[in-house]
Amino acid sequence: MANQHNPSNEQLLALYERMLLIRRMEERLRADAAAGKLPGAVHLYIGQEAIAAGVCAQLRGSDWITSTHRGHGHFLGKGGDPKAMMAEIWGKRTGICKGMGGSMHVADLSKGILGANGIVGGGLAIAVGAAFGAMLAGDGKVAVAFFGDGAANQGVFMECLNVSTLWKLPIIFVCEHNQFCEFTPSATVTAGQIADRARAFKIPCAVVDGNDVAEVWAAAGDAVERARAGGGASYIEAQTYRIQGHLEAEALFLAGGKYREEREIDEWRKRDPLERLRERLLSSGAASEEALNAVDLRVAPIVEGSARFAEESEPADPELALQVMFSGQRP
Amino acid sequence: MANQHNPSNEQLLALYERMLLIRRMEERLRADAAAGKLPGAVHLYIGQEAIAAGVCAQLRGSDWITSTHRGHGHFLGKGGDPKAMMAEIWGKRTGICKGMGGSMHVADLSKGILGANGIVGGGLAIAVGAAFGAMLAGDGKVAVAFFGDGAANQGVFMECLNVSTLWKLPIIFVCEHNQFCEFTPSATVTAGQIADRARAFKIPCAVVDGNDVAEVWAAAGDAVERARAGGGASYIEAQTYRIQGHLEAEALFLAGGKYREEREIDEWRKRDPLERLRERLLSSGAASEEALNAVDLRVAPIVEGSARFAEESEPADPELALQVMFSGQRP
Amino acid sequence: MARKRYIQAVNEALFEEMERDPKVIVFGEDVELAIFGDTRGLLERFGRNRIRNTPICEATLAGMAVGAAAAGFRVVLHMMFSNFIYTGFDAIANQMAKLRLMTGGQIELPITILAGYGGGRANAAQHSDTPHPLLMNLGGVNVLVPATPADAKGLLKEAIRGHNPTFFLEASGRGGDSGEVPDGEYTVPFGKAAVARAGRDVTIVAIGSMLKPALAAAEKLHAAGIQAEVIDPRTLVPLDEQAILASVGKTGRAIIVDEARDRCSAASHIAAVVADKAFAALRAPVKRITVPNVAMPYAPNAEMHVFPSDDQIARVATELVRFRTQ
Amino acid sequence: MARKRYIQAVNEALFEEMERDPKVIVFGEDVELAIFGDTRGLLERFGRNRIRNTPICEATLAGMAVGAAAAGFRVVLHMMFSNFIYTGFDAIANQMAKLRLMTGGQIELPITILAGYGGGRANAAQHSDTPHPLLMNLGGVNVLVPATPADAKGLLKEAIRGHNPTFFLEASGRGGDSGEVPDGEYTVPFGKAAVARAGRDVTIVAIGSMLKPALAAAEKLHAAGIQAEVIDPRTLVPLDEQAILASVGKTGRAIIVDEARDRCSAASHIAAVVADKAFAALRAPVKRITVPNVAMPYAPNAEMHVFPSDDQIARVATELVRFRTQ
Ligand SMILES: Cc1ncc(C[n+]2csc(CCOP(=O)(O)OP(=O)(O)O)c2C)c(N)n1
Ligand SMILES: Cc1ncc(C[n+]2csc(CCOP(=O)(O)OP(=O)(O)O)c2C)c(N)n1
Ligand SMILES: [Mg+2]
Ligand SMILES: [Mg+2]
Repeated sequence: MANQHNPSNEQLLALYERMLLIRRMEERLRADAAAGKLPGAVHLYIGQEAIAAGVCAQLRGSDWITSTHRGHGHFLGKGGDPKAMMAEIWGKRTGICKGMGGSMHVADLSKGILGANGIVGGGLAIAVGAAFGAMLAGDGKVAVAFFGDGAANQGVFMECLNVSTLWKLPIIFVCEHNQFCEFTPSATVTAGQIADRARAFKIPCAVVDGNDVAEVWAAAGDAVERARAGGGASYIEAQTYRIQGHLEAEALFLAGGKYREEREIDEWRKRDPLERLRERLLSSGAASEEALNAVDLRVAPIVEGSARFAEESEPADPELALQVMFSGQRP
Repeated sequence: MANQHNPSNEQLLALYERMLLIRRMEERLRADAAAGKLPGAVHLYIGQEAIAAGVCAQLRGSDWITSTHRGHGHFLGKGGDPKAMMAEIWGKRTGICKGMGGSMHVADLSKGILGANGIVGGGLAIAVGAAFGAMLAGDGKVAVAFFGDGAANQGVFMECLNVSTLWKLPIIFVCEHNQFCEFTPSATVTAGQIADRARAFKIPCAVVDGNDVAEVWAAAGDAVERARAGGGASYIEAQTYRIQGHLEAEALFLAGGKYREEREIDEWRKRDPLERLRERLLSSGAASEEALNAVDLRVAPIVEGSARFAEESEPADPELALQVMFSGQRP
Repeated sequence: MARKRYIQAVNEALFEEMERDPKVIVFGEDVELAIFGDTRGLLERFGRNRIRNTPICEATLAGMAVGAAAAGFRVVLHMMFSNFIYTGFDAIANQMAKLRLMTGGQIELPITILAGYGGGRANAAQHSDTPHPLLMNLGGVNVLVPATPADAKGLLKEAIRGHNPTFFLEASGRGGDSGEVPDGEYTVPFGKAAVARAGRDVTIVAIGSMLKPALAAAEKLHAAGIQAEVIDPRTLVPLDEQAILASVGKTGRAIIVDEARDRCSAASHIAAVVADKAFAALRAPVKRITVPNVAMPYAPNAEMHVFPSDDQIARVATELVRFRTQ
Repeated sequence: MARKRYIQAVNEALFEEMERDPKVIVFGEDVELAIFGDTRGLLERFGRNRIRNTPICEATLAGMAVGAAAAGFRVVLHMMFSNFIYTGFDAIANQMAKLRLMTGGQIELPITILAGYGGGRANAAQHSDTPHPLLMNLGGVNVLVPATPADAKGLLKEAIRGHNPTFFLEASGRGGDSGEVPDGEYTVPFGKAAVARAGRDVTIVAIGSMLKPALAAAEKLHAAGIQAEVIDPRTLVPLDEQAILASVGKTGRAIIVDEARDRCSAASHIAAVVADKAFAALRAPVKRITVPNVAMPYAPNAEMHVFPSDDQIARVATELVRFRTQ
């Protein structure tokens, strides 16, 4: 068995499979977006898969997460159903939110997924509230707030650090530092180190290579253990890079404008978290080519099946908004 | 002449006079509030005079300040007219805001006083905006945001630290740590040290005895010099204690409830900033008893005159709200 | 029945619901010592796991309410003055009011938010707003404006037991007003207006704090031979349109009195509903008596000046009764 | 005159006003690269002291607008999507909208806030709100909803030169719509509605994005022998009541079409004004066609379902023309 800081080969292989699922789903969405098949904007998680996978692997099904506008990876990482997610993004009634939420709002309450969020920073306080609930209930649950480096400039971040520290809440703040806020390089809008903002509250901080799933996994393991043991909040900063545009169809928005160099993207492509994990598995002998190919073969039909399911499903029920707006009441 | 870190005797005497003016004005308001003469709630500054006086003594008339619900001291410290302030608090048309603002909104734009503020944390971003304006205009002005320890838990504080650091704005954040947020002891709602939140941005921090005007004055001198020289933001935390209730008539609100010990108040009364300054002036020979009594004699008629002026003034123009709501337009 | 103060009725509702359901929790700034008096005694009875003071950070408090409700609690969030709702507005408008729809109905958010509203106490512009119009427009939250101690108690209990985010707005400084409160257990349902006074000549819809001047006006009108019917909607979302329309159907005349600023007020909305659905019955213009579109001034005389008064209501009602189309 | 896209008209207004007055500054998230296209080219021309990207922190941005305006600048703050107005709502509702009143008129706040509003692009609930009702109720801010490129340019220039906080709301995703824009220098005054189409049978007041379906409906009605007059208020604060009342005075029938949620919408308010001041002229109920009180669903068909359509407008107009009181 692995200890807390070194995932076992089995665990690594499971992480690989989860990351690959996220990657392939995102690639499929990229293609479908380019083909004009998806109604709304999609923000893809390609290149950041190690973070969702690594953190969520340390969680239980009943633990809580809140996510961002770039939320497909967290949804899948936490065990959300690929078909239901895909159908949601297609705006279909079989979608996890019955087509009411779309890409930016995929949520599955039954799996503790409190939802992707279209408001930058919007998930932070919700996670703190869930952690507060867990503390009061004494049910041993942990809450994770995934958020971007851009969200770290929203004041609600500091407010949440304060409350979480004061009340020793079982929460983990996972900042995915992917270097950009839309078309703005993070360095131009972020003073100092984000981790220092958490350190100001004496919250244990881990700044890790977000493209190394083992590092993320280990840091998350520490943090989850601390949270469950009543040790309060943790902060993890996973340094990574946004490989895709801010959203698909970014080029249309930019109209020739430029905010980063192609070369930089290429540099980061070399640090692809999936490739790195693949090489590690192979070189350490933890998995054979065949074993990895078998993963591919398991993932491909899920993706294909999800896309087909989504495409073939009925459009959303147009009356539904009026029915679900309130519980047990008309709007 | 004094250097930046030691006020001259003259300067100390001027500080004494300003602090005494604030104290006597507040005492008068306390009496008038107790007598039921003031229409709205008043939050008094008694015990914190050294902070407004010390900081404002380093400012020019054209520099900007924003203040809090506890704003009379800042208004007077920055050179606001006592009569116009008193009349405002009485709700009279001769008030500095013509009776439209009251105690929580005393403002004098001509003196750079952007206003007291009824929203906890509300003045922070306004000061940052003014500092941004000063930077763009290159007019050498500095902005000071006075705020309480309670306000330091509002996320806007962190946002303002970030923007100010990024853009090297000529701003000084002055946190008056008076140990309470209304009836809540600050320690129970504030994790860690507030100054560490500013340190996370590498903003120069000074944590000073807020009841020692010379210390406040020196720290403010450094900060103002830095701001004018293009060195960016500073943070000053002045540790002090709220001697009065959160607001006059606090006892009514509390209805017998209790959130602090009388003994603690008495302890802090011994550190009264005015008394300390008085003793320092006397013991150092900087001022004689007569000189200090002369200050009393100068201040008393101002206070008395202000109160009389306020009491005798006409009530506000009831039509005014409709006239001033917009500039050049009816509401 | 016993005469009780409004604040006492609110306090009783909190007590009873916290006794009844251990999932009810209360948090907010200064709730432990009860700055408004409505949470008095709860700490001693229920301890800090059920009621606790928070830092000043409304944005987070509103977001936490969502998370704690999602985690299975019935949240009561005290936001003190209505203006601080704006400070937490992101989580209210973008999360609380939308999360259920966005999840396709997966989630219930039993959240009750308390806040004082309105002017009349020289609290000045930043402590005197009447925010029900904004909240009504959000679409995802219930809005209660109980005007009597009995309704305050019954509606608050209903809100706490409910399934949706609900704003419980108390007229600031009216905590001392008293009225008869039923003994024993009861709740007041949402969406049922009360006929505070019956009459046949003109309908006065009085929202929240405006019930008092409306009833005073009705008394004066009575002396002048005009029988005004005073309707207290009690809840604005959901709104009891039927009760209002039935009354206007009878009287043919409607005045809506609202302490909100006029533009896009509840008065506007109710007037619009009347002009649509009771048109055939209308015998006179539909009148709104509201606060003009200004921030609340501080000086008491200036505040009074922008406030609806019983005289003004009586005057407008008299005009309506006399109205004849040419 | 030349045909221009809406976004181009906005861009020209910004360019011209920044050229004209060095005190005009622009800031907001991603304004340098112009995510909506409206600020394109400004950085190259004016540099980072006149236009700059900010961190994501709407609460502070709105507060900074107040401070920078107080310090003598004419501030243009770009808030991207209207929902982010809620994130900065404290500084908007408690400071920007009130500071002038609270200081007794000492201060002018020449602030223009740009934001996209409304649905129709599957942006889902958190990117599709139509917030003009909330802003109208605040009382201290102007609210512009220009529907054509010409009005967009003229009103934006007027806003930037103005003296009061003003929200300039652009229908999201309509930047590509084009129309005739006058050559040379011009502004469009606040508070002057446009008669987008003249008619005598029914008045359709179409707010912002609703002008298009309203005009389409008018065309259909024309084919059916009904002459609809379409009024575009262009600015909601100030509101040109006279133009609306004059039209209803002529037609005796009013429909207000608004993309906002129904309750306390601009449609409610305008309906209330009509029911009050044009009562004598009214020959039929005053109708609102609005979005129901829900958050915007994501799926395009569900979105369409809650949206006012030209068919719906034409149908309601036809009913009104046929309306007879019993
Ligand atoms: C409150 C708010 N402001 C602005 C936006 C627009 N917006 C969407 S994503 C984004 C950048 C977010 O950057 P970051 O948090 O680093 O996440 P990333 O996109 O890099 O994953 C912005 C500004 C928003 N959705 N919400
Ligand atoms: C946004 C907001 N929330 C809550 C309040 C109510 N309130 C007024 S003063 C205060 C305490 C402020 O504490 P602090 O900032 O330390 O200032 P102090 O009163 O100690 O000077 C509170 C909670 C408010 N005015 N504004
Ligand atoms: Mg980022
Ligand atoms: Mg304090």
